Amino acid sequence: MSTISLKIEFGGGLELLFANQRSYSLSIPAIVPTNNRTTPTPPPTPDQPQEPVETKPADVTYLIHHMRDHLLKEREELFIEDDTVRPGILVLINDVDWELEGEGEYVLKDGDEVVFISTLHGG
Amino acid sequence: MSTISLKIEFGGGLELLFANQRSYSLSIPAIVPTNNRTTPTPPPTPDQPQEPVETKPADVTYLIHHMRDHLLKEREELFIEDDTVRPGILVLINDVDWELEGEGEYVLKDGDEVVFISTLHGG
Amino acid sequence: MSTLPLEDYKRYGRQMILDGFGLPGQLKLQRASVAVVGAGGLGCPALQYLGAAGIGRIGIIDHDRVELSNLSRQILHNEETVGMYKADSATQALKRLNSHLTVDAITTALTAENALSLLAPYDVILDCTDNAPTRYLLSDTAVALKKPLVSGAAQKYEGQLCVYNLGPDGPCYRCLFPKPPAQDTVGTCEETGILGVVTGIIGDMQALETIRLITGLHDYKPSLLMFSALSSPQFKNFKLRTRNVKCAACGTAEQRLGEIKDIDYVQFCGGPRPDWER
Amino acid sequence: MSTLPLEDYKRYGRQMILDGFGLPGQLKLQRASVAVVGAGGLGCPALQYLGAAGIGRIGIIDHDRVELSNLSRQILHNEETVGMYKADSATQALKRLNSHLTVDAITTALTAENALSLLAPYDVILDCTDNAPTRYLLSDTAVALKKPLVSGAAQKYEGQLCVYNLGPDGPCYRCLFPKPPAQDTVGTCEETGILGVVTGIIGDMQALETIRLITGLHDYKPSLLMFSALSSPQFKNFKLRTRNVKCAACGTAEQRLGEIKDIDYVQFCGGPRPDWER
Ligand SMILES: [Zn+2]
Ligand SMILES: [Zn+2]
Repeated sequence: MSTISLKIEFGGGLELLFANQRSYSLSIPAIVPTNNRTTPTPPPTPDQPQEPVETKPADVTYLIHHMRDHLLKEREELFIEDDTVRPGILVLINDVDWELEGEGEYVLKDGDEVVFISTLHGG
Repeated sequence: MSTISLKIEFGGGLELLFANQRSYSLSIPAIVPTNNRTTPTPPPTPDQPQEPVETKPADVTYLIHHMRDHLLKEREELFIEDDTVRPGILVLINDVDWELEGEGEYVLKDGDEVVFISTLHGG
Repeated sequence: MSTLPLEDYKRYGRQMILDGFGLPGQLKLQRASVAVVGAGGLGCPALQYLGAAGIGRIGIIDHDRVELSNLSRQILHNEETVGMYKADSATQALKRLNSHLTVDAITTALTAENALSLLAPYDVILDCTDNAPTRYLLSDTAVALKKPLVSGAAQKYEGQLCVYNLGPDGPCYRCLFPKPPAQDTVGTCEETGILGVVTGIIGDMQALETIRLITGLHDYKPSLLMFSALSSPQFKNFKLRTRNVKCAACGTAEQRLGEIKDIDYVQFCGGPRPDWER
Repeated sequence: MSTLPLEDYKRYGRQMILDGFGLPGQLKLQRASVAVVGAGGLGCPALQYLGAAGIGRIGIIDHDRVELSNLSRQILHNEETVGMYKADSATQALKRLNSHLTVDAITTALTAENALSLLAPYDVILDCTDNAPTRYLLSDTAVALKKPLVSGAAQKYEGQLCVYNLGPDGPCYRCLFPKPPAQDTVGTCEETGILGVVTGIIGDMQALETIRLITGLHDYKPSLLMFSALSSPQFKNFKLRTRNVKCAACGTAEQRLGEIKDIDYVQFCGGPRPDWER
């Protein structure tokens, strides 16, 4: 199965949700289920025959689900909301605001760097 | 002929030698003469038959000659010395000191960014 | 076109001989007015370089008083001004450096009721505050007044810098952060700590961006600078979206905020916190 | 292990509660000694945050006197200290902020003859000077004393920062720049100008790197930070080579420099310049 290597990074305190580690290197499959399920589908049983799984190229929405399922250590609701990041979080893909790149629908490519930051308030 | 696109940038006052422009995008041939000649060889004449030109993949030494021949606006001796940059100049290839990358022998690839800086003294 | 007093050529000569600055740049600074909201970790360094550069009129808005715990980073205050209003203490420091400055020391708290009138007289607003409600209030006010908001923030080893409401289509704070982050993930400098010099670096960057805006040296491309003292590289620069037409504050759609004076910024940010260190 | 006076817990509390800092970090700062060479555009902001953070002993080496033209960026000096030695003026400002500091104000010029003895008492050396000969002298001295050299430079809209002689194999200034740049391409701040806040940003970064070195928060990876106020991005970080075994100053090969006191640094850098503004 072909995979994509990514670098993700946190700022503004978000790293606290991810074991207080500021950056991760990770691999995700290049083709993923459209429903963003990140764990293998259970094997078919006589009662439940395997349904064909709809797929898509891995995008940022999938990455967010992957992070929730495999990296997030606590307080899921502070990171993800309605299948996307919480509105107080800014996502940047290769140094560009994800809003300019199609947000969750941006199709990831090998070597992409995705940064998730929360705004700081101190002074 | 295949070409390579590069970005070059100057700092620390070196831009003054290059029309006071801090960055340039440029293309150079992927395969270049080993002698770093950056202009076409003159066509053969009956007196001077064309000699076969030895070639190499374009490297940083070639780039330096290209810059001297096509971009440098003044005072060649402040930029180039003994076929390489003057010792007071630091070269950085994709954010890494060129000394770690093979210096002039580093073979350029499409999209590389090469920065030339002179040390600042002010305070 | 007026000129400068002879003494100012000497005082500001090193910046006036810069390409793209010159006498016109110095006159622009002299005629400009800047409001610095918060005279703490970010405000002190920003004020210092704005005052040194010769900004004509500087408003300092802060209703807090200097405490000993401020002195490890709030470098305009000193042991003798402990107990004084920060706005007054900072004014005294600025005047010591540059007696020609016009400084408005404002020691009343910035509120939804007075923000528009307090900030209206200034060309550029610097957000040097330390809490979410004031940050949203300042952003909404800057949008209403159509003024750039040079926003800095710092906590622990980290800092952020962004000019909101930049030019015709730069985003406001709400465009980027329609909802405040959960209180659990943020905390104050008092709770989480701050390395003083990080506020210095971000405050200086705020002064720089302000000077660029006033003198016409800004490229008007909205971007966010992220600083992390212990990372490598320490600085990252991100290209930002343009204004969001659906933004409640600066957008063109109908979901407008209503009048600033009617908004409860503290409730919007999750209610009062046990202790804000301003 | 000694402890801090109770008052210091209050003064330095915001940094002491940081992860990786704590009481041990504060004690390391308190026991450290730092030499800041040059109390000008870079030295002033660096000194300010080093003093605020509670460095135990600070040496300020500068033989120049404060001039009015310094005040647009050298923010520890003020109108009343014009004419005073910069080292004394800066000391006065630091003591105002933090009366517990131990400051050595050294108003003699740093020369090849006295550099080793003047700098030997300090753990870290900051190069906040403004001319090539002194920069080479400081580098050679730091190599001889086996101490890190936190070097800043600023001119026009640009700045550079590098910690030389970092850890066991970080390069020295000569490893990177075996020959000084041609005088024609450099110029002084007086000739080419300087935007004051650029020196603030670089000077603050020097204070930060110094604090990281002393508290053990540095990663010891040699790198060069380049800052350009008008570019986008404004900061670039470059990974540097290790020590050059053939370096005349720090290398292991035979082409050694000889004794520092015998080197004519001014001649090495192309002879005297018409006017150095230190
Ligand atoms: Zn908006
Ligand atoms: Zn060396």
